[in-house]
Amino acid sequence: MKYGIVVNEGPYQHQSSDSAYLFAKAAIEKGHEVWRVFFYHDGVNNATRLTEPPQDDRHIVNRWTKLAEEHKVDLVVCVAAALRRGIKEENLAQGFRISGLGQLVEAGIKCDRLVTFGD
Amino acid sequence: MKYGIVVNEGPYQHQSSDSAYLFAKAAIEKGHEVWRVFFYHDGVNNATRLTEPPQDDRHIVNRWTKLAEEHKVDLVVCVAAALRRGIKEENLAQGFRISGLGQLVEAGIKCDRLVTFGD
Amino acid sequence: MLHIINQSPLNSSTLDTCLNTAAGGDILFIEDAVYAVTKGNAAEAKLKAAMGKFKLHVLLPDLEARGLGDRLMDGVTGVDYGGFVDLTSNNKTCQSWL
Amino acid sequence: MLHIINQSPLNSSTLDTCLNTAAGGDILFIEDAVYAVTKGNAAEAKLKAAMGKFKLHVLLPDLEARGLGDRLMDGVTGVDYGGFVDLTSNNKTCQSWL
Amino acid sequence: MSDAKKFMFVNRKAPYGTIYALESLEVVLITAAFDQDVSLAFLDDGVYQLKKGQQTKGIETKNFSPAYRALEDYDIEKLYVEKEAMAARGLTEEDFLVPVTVLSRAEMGKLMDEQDVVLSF
Amino acid sequence: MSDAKKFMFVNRKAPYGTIYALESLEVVLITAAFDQDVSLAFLDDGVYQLKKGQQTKGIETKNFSPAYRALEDYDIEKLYVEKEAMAARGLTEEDFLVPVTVLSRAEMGKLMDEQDVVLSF
Repeated sequence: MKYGIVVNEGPYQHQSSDSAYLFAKAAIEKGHEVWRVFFYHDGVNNATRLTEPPQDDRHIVNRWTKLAEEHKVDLVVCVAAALRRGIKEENLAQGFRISGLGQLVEAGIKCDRLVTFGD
Repeated sequence: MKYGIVVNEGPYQHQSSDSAYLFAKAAIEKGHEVWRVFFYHDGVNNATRLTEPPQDDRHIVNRWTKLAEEHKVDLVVCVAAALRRGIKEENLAQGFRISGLGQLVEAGIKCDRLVTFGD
Repeated sequence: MLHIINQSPLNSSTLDTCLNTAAGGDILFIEDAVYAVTKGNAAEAKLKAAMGKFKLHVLLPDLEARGLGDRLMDGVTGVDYGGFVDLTSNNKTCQSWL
Repeated sequence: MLHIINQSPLNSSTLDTCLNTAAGGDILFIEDAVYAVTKGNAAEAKLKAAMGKFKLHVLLPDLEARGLGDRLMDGVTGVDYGGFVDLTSNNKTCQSWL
Repeated sequence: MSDAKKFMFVNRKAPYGTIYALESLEVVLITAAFDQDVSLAFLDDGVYQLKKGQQTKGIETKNFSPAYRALEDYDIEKLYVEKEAMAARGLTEEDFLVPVTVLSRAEMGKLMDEQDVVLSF
Repeated sequence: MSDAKKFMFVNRKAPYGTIYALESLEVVLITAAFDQDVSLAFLDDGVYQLKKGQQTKGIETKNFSPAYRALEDYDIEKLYVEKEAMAARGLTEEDFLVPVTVLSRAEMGKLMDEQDVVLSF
């Protein structure tokens, strides 16, 4: 099946980004396609290339980047939400792209399933 | 009186940063000193210089910067929380400085009142 | 002590815990907690019962933002941000029930 | 439909609203919602009552993270992330009760 | 609209305390622009989003509630309010900015089951 | 310690669902390093922070619960758990990682009133 995933909260503060990532990984392992992950609200903060978590903690941003590279997952950051929160091309991590809300609606239309993770 | 303020949530997503700012402004208008505002948890996201809210919306980051400049308010961002979330010198807004949690404890010790805003 | 509550009473257990635990003093309702002190809200009865133990205040700018400036229940004092500051200076300590 | 709940039952009204509103189907408890399906939690009785209408599932990695892997109440199925995926593919739609 | 999907937006959060209500509305408008079948459901504190008379000057924040009135211009007319949520908050239909359809919990649950995509923020 | 202030940390949130519990602990340790009088209060879902047997491998997140055991090394020994919160969650003192003092709600409220600084996250 073709999956879309929505992430509404930033990394570390809430578990939603972790849950979304582990869900996406499991879906791929099951042979499904994760077509797009859309980052909305504070979820856009998952896309900053500047995070430096402690050595013994998971690196949430890099995990997303790696997933995108290995499985061609389209990581889309909402432009309006990103501008409000200070996410721009200059601090955008690899594997993410900034685009409009239409990309979320398109995921809802084209995907067989859309799963939302938030607070 | 000497006030310390703690902000635990990022701008726009929660009202806590707005409430903290309006409280700080009112305290200063009443003749109190706002000695320090400490940004913790997602509160560190108040310190990014990259936000661009819509024209008809308030600019939360710039408001803090202006308050710091006009009233010598010490805006401190927790370094550990900031590294986790991608706030560093390179994207730090004017008027903020990055330092350790000791600055929060010091505010608790030295201030007559410590008021926390969060979720 | 000043107790500051910022969560809606019908969405979160915060109000109940504060009322059941705190020894008394002032309570200030801000942000989404202002719904608690509006007429007809399901929290109304428990707040009336708490008025003997606590003095209740609400941040008017937050109440007005939510379109409920004319629904404040009796016995609750409305304050602006200046009044919020006064509540914190008149009490030795304050606690935000996050 | 698959209903996904992620809030603790004693801190938020989410579980109550889902149980009262949803027409039936599967419910999956994830994140802090896993506390709802642990023995001795105050939500236990209402979940037992809901078992006729809903099929209950819990995300085991979240339950184990919270040290409650051995407290799962009877009648609730434990799943891993793969099982979570299966629940979403076996239901035509899913709704996260945020 | 023959191959349109049924999108439902479930709103359970109050306005201003958090940004979800405002940013959710932005998705609603875009979804309508894609010619999908759009419904809005208001449950729990979400019913407060529709309250008349919001005056946000005192919190220095934009009053976005007029946007609910603009939904009609985008042909978004399916606004459903849960009856029990409204009652628990002392609100009546007179309190709302826009005309809504009031549903019982059971009716709301049934409507949710008929959707293709359910989004909540 | 004569001019130390009484700091109380009120913990009302469960671990892992959000980061508050973990980042709160970091403040607790620093406060002790400043030679202040530190108390920790666990109410509502906060009591879950102290649950034994946390195994976080499955969520790929660090298990920070051993840090509660380290509090003793910093001379932080005032850990108070609200009795009613514990009971509503089916927990007993045996379930906790560290020794705690169980207080009734009324006792907890009284203790809060005796503090100089109350922090909650």
